[in-house]
Amino acid sequence: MAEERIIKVGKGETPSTAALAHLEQLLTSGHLDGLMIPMSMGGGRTFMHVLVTDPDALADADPFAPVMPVNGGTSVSRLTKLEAPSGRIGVVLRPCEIAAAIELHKLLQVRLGDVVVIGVDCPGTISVKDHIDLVDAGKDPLSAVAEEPGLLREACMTCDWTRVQYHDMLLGTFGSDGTHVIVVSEDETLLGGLDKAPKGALEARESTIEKIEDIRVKTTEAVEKEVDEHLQGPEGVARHWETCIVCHNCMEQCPVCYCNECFFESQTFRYEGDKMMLWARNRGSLDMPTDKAMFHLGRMAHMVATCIGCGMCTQACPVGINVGRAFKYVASRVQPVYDYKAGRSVDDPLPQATYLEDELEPR
Amino acid sequence: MPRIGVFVCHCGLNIAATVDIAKVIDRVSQHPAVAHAEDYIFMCSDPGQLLVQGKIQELGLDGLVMANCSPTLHERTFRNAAALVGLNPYLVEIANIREAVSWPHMKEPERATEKAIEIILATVEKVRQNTELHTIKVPVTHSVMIIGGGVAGIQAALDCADAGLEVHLVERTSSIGGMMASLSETFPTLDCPQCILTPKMTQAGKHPNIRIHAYSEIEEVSGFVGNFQAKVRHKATYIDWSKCTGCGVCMTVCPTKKIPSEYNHGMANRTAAYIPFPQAVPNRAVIDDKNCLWLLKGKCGICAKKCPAEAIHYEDNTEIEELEIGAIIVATGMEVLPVEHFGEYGLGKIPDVVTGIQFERLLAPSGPTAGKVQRPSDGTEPKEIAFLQCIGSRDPANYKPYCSKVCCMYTGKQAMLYKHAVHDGQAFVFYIDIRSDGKGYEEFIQRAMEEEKVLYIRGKVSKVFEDEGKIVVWGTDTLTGKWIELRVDMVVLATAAVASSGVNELASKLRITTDEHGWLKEAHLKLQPVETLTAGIYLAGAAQFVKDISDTVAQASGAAAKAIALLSKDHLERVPIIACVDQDLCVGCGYCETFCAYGAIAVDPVTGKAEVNEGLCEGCGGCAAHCPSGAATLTNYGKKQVFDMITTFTNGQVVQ
Amino acid sequence: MTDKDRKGEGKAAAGDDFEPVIVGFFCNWCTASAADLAGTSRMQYPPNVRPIRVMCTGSVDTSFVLRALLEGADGVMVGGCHPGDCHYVTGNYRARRRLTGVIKILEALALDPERFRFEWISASEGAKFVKVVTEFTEDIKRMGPSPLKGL
Amino acid sequence: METIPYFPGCTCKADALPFEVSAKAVMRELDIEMREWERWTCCGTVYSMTTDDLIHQLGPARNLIRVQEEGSDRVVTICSMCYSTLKLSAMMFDADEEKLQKLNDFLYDEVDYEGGIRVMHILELLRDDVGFEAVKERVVRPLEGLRVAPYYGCTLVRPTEAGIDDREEPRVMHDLLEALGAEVVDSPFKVECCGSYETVDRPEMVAEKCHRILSDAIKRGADLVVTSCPLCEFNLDDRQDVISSIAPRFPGIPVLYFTSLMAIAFDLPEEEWGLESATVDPLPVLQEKVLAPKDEGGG
Repeated sequence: MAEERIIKVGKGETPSTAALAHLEQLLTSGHLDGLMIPMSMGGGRTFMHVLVTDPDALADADPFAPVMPVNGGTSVSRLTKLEAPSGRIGVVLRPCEIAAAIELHKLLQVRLGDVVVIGVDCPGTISVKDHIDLVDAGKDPLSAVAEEPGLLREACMTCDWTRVQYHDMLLGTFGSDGTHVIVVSEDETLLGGLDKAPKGALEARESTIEKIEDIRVKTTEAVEKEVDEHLQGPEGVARHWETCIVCHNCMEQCPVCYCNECFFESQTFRYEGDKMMLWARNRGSLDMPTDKAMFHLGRMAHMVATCIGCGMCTQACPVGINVGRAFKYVASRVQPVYDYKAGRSVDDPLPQATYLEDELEPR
Repeated sequence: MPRIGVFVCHCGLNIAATVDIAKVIDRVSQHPAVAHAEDYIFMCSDPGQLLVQGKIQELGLDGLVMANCSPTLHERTFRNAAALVGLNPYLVEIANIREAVSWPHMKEPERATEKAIEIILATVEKVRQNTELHTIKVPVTHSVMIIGGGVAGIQAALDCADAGLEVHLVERTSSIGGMMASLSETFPTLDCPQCILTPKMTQAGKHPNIRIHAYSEIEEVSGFVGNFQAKVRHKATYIDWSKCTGCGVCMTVCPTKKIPSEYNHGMANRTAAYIPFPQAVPNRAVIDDKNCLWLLKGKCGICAKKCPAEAIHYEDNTEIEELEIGAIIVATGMEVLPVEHFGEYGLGKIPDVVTGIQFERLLAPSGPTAGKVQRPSDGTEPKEIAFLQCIGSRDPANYKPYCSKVCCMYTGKQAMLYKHAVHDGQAFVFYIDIRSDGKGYEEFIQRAMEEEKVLYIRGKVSKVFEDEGKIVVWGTDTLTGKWIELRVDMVVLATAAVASSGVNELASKLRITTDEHGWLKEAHLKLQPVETLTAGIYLAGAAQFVKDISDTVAQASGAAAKAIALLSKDHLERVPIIACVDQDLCVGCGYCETFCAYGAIAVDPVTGKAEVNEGLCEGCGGCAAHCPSGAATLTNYGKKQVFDMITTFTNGQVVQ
Repeated sequence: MTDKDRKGEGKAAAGDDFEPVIVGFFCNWCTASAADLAGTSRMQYPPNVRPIRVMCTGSVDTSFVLRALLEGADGVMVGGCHPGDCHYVTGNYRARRRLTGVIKILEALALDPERFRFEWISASEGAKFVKVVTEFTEDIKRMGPSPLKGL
Repeated sequence: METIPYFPGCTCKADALPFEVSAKAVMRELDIEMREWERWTCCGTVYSMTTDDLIHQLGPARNLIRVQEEGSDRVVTICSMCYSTLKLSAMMFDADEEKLQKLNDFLYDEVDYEGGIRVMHILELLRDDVGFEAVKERVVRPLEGLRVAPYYGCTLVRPTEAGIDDREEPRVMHDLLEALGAEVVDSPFKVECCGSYETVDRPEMVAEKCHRILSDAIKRGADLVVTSCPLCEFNLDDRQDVISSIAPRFPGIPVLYFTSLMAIAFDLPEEEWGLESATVDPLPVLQEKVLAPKDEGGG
């Protein structure tokens, strides 16, 4: 039975510092042996997950940092794939990071049961570049977003994961007006000393979630409409990726692209010069490096059924291609075919890991 | 640069009349990897093969593309020919330019020639990337498990055991013998099973190489051809068989006497502690825990008190035994459609309407009436009996579409035996048509008609009902077109044969398949009727489809021969075209494992990488297509090979 | 890469005499045998399909289909055993799931999904093989050269 | 009280009106209102069974559209023939979208029929919705000692796909009668043909068939026969005068709708028993076996 508690945000505290104090206490008391948490880098210019064992090292951490340079699902995979660390490690993750971890768990790349997932409410993140620019310009990223919500990444504005879908402990900030952080867990050791949540706190969170969901659904519809208009047909697709430099960074940063070496970088895609001449001769010219469309469409065929829409691909693109927009659009058309929603639950079997005799076409 | 030889066959005029061979040779020769291209009128002939072999040696060719007919015809021919002169056979590939080119495009020679050239060049791209492969050797266990102890299982067991194999004969009832043991006499020889089956049963029981697992079922089967692991569940007998002497005292004292006897198909009753019939092998008693008063209510216990061998212990002695098995023969036989069907014929409602197999028991000297034909309702001797054929068979709208095959013959036999028993009796047989296609069968039916004066009426019966102690049968004689109403004393229904109950569950444990009616599927209906699609598992008898005894025994010996041949060597040789995994590329996601229907590829929990079991892999290549990183591949069907074939088809050939 | 003008004409040019290039992946046990049967029976069909024999439709990688379309095939066809008849038990069901994903991607991005065709053709269905190949060739002819080549 | 659209059909408004009276009455007692809609039309009778010709489906289709307008997804009939006609038609439109489209194109003056209406016979409703247990609970005058032979006829159980019960061995009336406390006489002729429409042209042939059906019931000790079809009722009951002319020793036997026995068992007022359509008077046997005060065995 899940217990609902509360961390009060005191004078001079922020929800971040208040929550951090609770996490620090869990580390100090030995209820957690380690904590993977976003940590300030370069004086707050960005935040990256850091595995902390020393409570004193938590000073610069922020569980609610509004930036996500790397999807935490990738880091949890690194942490647990070969062999999960002994002891209890808390991992602070946003819902889209949890979604990635859920997919990777099913792909045997994460051992989700071997870490303590600390899910946090996420109002959205700013791209790394924007975050750095804001800090460098002396602005507070959070207040900047409050003024200009359009600063959020498109993936965040169209996020499907407003509600934390899986956790061992929830740190909820939605609907709290900055006065408290809601903590939900079934594990008493993670709740030590916290007061019961007052009446209405969870309801307020729920109603905020519904409001945010509403906005996000509307934004998604608007984005899809743009795709309908511009990203259709061979020409639309070609235009979308026109400036691609075939660096494969989108794949590198994709949390559900988990292969050791991408198939599209393997020997299969290395050719003799004569072969490239053959193509050039048949087409009149050959784009170099080769296989741009093959890479994007092929990668899509490999992972779009497990795409969780975190938009890391877009953030990673050095030439500003909105890769995530295309992938999310296709994902939302492919996954329902298998009655699947990537990142939703560890219990839904991967679409390609199963089949039904009586389904799809041809019959 | 590889040195590929291309050999183009004219196939007389079959290819050459449509495909411009000279043009093919010219174009193919330009491919940088082609060291030699040559044509010949019949490449599969001895001179043709000699020509190929000569060129391999003379030019040191390291790959061959044979452009001729479908690979199903001569792939093996040319691979063997190449192997004889030292070229690894898996470096030989077929380009099909006959079935796929010259024959279906006879009216378009130019485009056909173009297609032939592209197919050959694409095959060159494939073969130049083939690797040498060597037959995989898998050690075998020299034992056979036979599932089902009817006449099929017994015959297969005896054949295998005589060949020196260790045999495990698994039977779910407490005695072997199967359906044949319940028969009265057998057509067309009128031998009684006691005369011809019992000796075989005894022989099986005493054979040093045969172990009978009676009252046992298959729990689980894993492994692969030559190396199966089977778990056999010895069901609880509540009697210590090492002490039981089969004396039958428990049967005489058991107070629960009204259980329909399976052996007698409900025509007689048995007790809760019982031996199914006197000739049972093994001759051991079991206690039926669904009916025993002691086991159900803790009352009685009389058999334990009276058993002279002190064998009864009322303890659940279920035991799971694990066996190492090289080959499996499935001989689960058949049943007839159960009695809850056929309300229109009064079955299950009118006691004197019985099924054919029930009537066998009324005819059998070993049966409840000691061979005297009596009505189940009142024990009187029936003076008139109507036999109805095709009840539930050849009836796609309501029951089974197929012919149950044995009914014509056993109905004729039953009518004849009835006449032997009741000299002044009259037998009527309603039939659609008579199928008597075995040795001596037609003569047998003629004898029934002419000598025994059995009255055959062509037509189906529409209704059977009881009226003042008689059974009224309505039907039509379709030869005279006349409506017929008979008032008889008994009706015997030749109900449709169906696959044994539980066979679907068994099939899925064995990873073999059944058809829509539950009959086990053979590898090929005409040419591999004994094999299944799973290597090392064979079919015997009526499990595959209805069979009479002689066909059953023949197939059982066939299945045994297959198993004996398979296990005649110490190692099995398998085609080496199987999956393999690049351990560096493998990321251990397990997609391959979810694909494989054979459990042949799995992520090793220690290394975190997928590994292929060479004995299990059937070489479908599904895991390779499922693997996102390209770590899994099907040998000689690599992705780059396919890509290069696609390039040839879409862009033509690479020129230098 | 949208500038079509800088591309030379591929192997197949547009026009009335447009002969499409179609790559077919046929399973060894059913559809390849059906093709053999069609040939043996001397049934005639257009020679546009270039067959690649695969052991099972279950071994048809999504990248095979994409590769063929991007490299210049005007159509791609996959043929395998009917449901329940797979020589490898379930390969055809798995292929259907996997390749449906490719079709849905092509559909979502309006990349001519009709250029891909998936059919069950058993070893005894030589006539069906001929019918499907003929129909598909006609369909592709009507659609004209694929705009996907060289994408 | 639950309501269900009710399709009466022609016979149940004329000769078989008593059937309707008793049917409505007993269902009311079981908390179901059978509500007849306005503007019902001919069910289409046997013509709708000519499968190919759409024009013959218009009758049933119009009625199905009416049910749709009633806002219900099912309809109940009491006449076996109407049941079969409507059922087959509804099944055809559910299975064949093209036919449905054609029909709707043709019936442009009507709203489109959307399909999916479940046609039920009142016996189905009693068996599946009400349940015979509930019927049994409602019985205040069990029909103890009354030996009743149910007669099903053809259209209730044939063709198989539209039948409400086993084609050869139906049970539904047996179970209902048992719930009423009657003793059921099982005759093998319960699904034999009564002669149907041939009664118009060849009454002797029909009489011959009915003779066999009724004699068997009499031989097996039946006091009366019940049926669910007005045509069967007519043939079995009204044709008994013809039977007498071909078989002078035929003693005669009353034929009732099963709903009449329900009404009696429920102890409803006599005007709701619906015995008026009976030619062979059932009252004597009912008096003797059921209606007379039971001897309590004390005297």
